[in-house]
Amino acid sequence: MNGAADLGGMMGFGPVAPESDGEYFHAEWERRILALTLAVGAAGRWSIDASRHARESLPPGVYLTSSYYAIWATALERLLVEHGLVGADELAAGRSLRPGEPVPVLDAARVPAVLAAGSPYDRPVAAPASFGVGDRVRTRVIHPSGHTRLPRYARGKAGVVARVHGAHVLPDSSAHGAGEAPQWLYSVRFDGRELWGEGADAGLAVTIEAWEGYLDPA
Amino acid sequence: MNGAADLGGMMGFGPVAPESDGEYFHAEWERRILALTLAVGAAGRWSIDASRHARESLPPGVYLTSSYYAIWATALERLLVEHGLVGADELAAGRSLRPGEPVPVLDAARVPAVLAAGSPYDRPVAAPASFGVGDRVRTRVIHPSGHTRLPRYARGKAGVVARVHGAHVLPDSSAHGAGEAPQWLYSVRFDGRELWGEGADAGLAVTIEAWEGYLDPA
Amino acid sequence: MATDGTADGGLAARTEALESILVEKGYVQPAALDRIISTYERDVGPRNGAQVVARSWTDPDYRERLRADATAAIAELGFGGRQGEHMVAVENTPDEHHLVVCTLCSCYPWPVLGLPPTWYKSPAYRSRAVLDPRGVLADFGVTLPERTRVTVHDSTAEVRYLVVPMRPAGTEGLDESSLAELVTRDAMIGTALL
Amino acid sequence: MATDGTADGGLAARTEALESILVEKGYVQPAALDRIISTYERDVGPRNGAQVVARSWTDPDYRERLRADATAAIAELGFGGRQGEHMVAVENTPDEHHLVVCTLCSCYPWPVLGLPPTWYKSPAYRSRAVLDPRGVLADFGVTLPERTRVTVHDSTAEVRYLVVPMRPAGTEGLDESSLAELVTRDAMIGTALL
Repeated sequence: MNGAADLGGMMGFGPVAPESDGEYFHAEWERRILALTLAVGAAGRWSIDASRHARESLPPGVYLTSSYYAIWATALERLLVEHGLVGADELAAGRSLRPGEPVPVLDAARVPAVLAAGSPYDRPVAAPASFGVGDRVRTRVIHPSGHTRLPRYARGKAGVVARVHGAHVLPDSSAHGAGEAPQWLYSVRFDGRELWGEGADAGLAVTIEAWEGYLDPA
Repeated sequence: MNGAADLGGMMGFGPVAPESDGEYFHAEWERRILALTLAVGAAGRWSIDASRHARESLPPGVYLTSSYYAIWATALERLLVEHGLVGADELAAGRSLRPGEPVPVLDAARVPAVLAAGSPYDRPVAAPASFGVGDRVRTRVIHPSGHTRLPRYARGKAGVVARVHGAHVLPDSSAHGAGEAPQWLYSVRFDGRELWGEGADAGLAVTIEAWEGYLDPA
Repeated sequence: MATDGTADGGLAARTEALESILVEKGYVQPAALDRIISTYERDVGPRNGAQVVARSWTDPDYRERLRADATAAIAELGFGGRQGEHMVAVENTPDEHHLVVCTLCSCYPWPVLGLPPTWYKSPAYRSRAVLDPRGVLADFGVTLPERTRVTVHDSTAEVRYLVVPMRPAGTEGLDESSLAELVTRDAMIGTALL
Repeated sequence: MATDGTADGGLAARTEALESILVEKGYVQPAALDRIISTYERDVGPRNGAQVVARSWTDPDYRERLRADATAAIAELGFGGRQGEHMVAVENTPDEHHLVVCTLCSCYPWPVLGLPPTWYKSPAYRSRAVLDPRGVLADFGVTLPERTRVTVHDSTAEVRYLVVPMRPAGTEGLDESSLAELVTRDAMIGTALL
C-alpha cells in the first residue's frame, strides 16, 4: 500500500539527528513492547509481513507523529485483536477477562537459542530463476491496496540485477495470510538518475531487493 | 518538493466524509484566517505560489494532523516573518511592537471589485508553443527541493496534450521570488493504466496541467 | 487531517493576535476582512455555477461559447475573478463522467462554486480521487454505470474546472431558473449526479 | 516522528496493561521478556559486527568467504539468527561508499549490529538516504571525496547488509582485536568513516 511508511524520496522532515551507540531505548515501556512483540510472535498467528502491514496501515498523520515503538505498540494491539488472541474489551479493561487460547509459548530458557536460530525466509522452488546477474529489468507499476515491498520511488524503473538470493517468502501474500508463495528474489541496482532524474547525484546508485513478480525484462 | 501536500495516490486516510452545502467554516477564527490571508496578499510581498510553498513545507506530521485553516494560519505567520512584515518577537508578544512597513493596503470599499477582478496568470511569450492538441508527451522525472506543481504520481509518465492554455506564470520560479518566467501550459491526459499499472480502473483517465518545462516529446 | 471542529490548539487566540498585529501595523483594514468573509458566505457560491449550468442546458449558443471559452461565457453571467481567472467547463455524458480534485492543495473555482467544502481539501479526497475515483464516488453514495469512463481533472495550475452535469430526464418543461434549482454543488465537482 | 523521549500518550500504562493481559492469558512468560531485552541490551550489539570487519581486514581467506556467503562467514564467529538470516557484506573502497537504509520500516542486521538507533528508524533518515545520501552524510559530519560514488542499499526484503569500512591508514601493526576496537556502529551502516 502507498502508506506513510513508504518514505523513500519524501521531503520536509529536516536533518537527521545522530545518536551515540547503545541508546536503544528511551523509556522502560519501549523495552517491554519490543520484547512483547517478539515473544507473542511465537504463537504463530501472524507473519513478520503481517506485523509490518499492521504498522504501515496506521493513518498517515498518526504514523508520522508517533515514536517508532508507539507504532509497534498500536500495531501489536491491533494484531492481537484481529487474530482473536485478545478481546477489544480486554484492551479497554486493561486486564484479561477470559482464559487464553492454547498457543505455543516462548520459553524463557529457550530465548537465546530461538533468537540465535532466527527463521530463514528462503524456500525451495521448482522453477529456475528468470533473471541472472547483469540482466536488465524494469520494475512493474503497481499500486496494490495491500502490502508490498516495492517502494513507490522504485516503480516503473529500469535497473540491473546485481545479486540472485534464491527464492524467498513473498510479503505481498504472506502479510495477508495467503501463504508464503515464494518467488525468486534479486538485488536490483538503479542509477540515481533513473530514479530521480537529471538532478540526481551523478555518482548515486540505489539497490532494492525485488521479487520476481515485481520485475519485467527490460 | 516531495512534501506531505503531494497526496495523489497515497493510501490510508479512510473514506471521504461528505458535507452539505454552505459548511464553509467551523469556527470564527477560520473566517478571519481566510480573510487575513487574502487581505495581506495585497501588500504584494509574495505570490500565491509562495503561499502554497509555505504550506507544503510544513513538517509532514504537522501537515497531516492539522486542519486546513490551521495550515493556512501557520503558513501566513511564516510568510509575514520571512518577508519582514512582522517580527517573530511580535508574534510571540501577540501585539505590534513597531510601526509597519509602507505597503499597499486592500481598501474595504474595493474588496468586491478586487475579488471580482482576480489576477490572471497568463502572460505573453515570444516563443510559440512546442506542443499542440493530440501530441504525445512524457512528463520529466524531477524531484526538486523547491516548489513544483508536477505531482509525484505523474512524473515520468506518457500522455497526450488535451488543451493548450497559453503561457502562464511558472510556480517553480514564482514561489521562490525568482520571477514569473512564464511558460506554455497544457492539459495533459493520462490513461489510468499508465499512472497506476494494470490494476487501474480500465475506464480511468486523469488530466493535469503541465508547464512546457515539465514535458518532453514522447 | 483533524476535522475543523476539533480542539484548535490555540488557533482562535493566535488568529486574534495576528489580526490585531496586522491592523495595528496598518497592513489590513478590519472592514475589508468583514467584506471578504461576507462575499464568500453570502454573495458567491454554487448558485452562480448552477446558473451557468442551467443556461448551457437551455441555450445551445451559450453552450458552444462555454465549451470554447468558459471564462468568457461565465463572465457573461457576471461571474469571475479570484480563483476563476482561467475556467474550463467539462460536460458529463453517458460515456464520460468528470471529477475535479486538487491533489496538491485546494484549488477550486471560487466565482462559480464559492469556497471549497472541507472534504474537498481533505487528504482522504485528494489522495484517492486520482487513483480510485469510483471508490470516492461510493463514499458519496454514487455508482456510475460500468460503461461510463471517469476522467479526473487534477487542478495543478491556475486553470479551474466546472463540471456540467447531465440534465435530468423529465425536465423538458422547466425554465432556466427552475433548472438551476436542481443543480447541486457536488454535481458541479463531479461527486454527485442529478 | 516524535522523539522517544517526548510525552508518551499513556504508552507506559498501555504497555503495562498489555503485558499483564498477555501474561494472564498464558501467551508470554515475563522471564522470556526479560531475557529478550537483556540479549539485545547486553549480548548482541555492534561489537559483533566489529569482529567480523576486523577479521576480514586481517584474514584474506575469511574476506573471500565473507564476500561469497556473508551469512555463513558471520556464523563462523558465532553470530546469526533473527534479523540476520540472510546477510550480505559490502566493502567500501576509495571509489564506492555503501550506505544502508530501510525506507519502508526499520530492517537492520541485529546479530551483528544489535537494535537500530532511533535515527535509523526516523522519517528524516528513511526519506532522504535514497535521494540525497551526501546530504544525510553531512548531517553526520561526513564528507566523501567527489570521486567516491555512493551506493545505497534499501533493505526491502529479509536480506540484511553489513558495510565493511575501509581499514584506516597506519593500522598495519594492530592485531585483530585492537582493530575491532576501531570499528564503530555507524561505520558499519555507512554513516561514518574510520
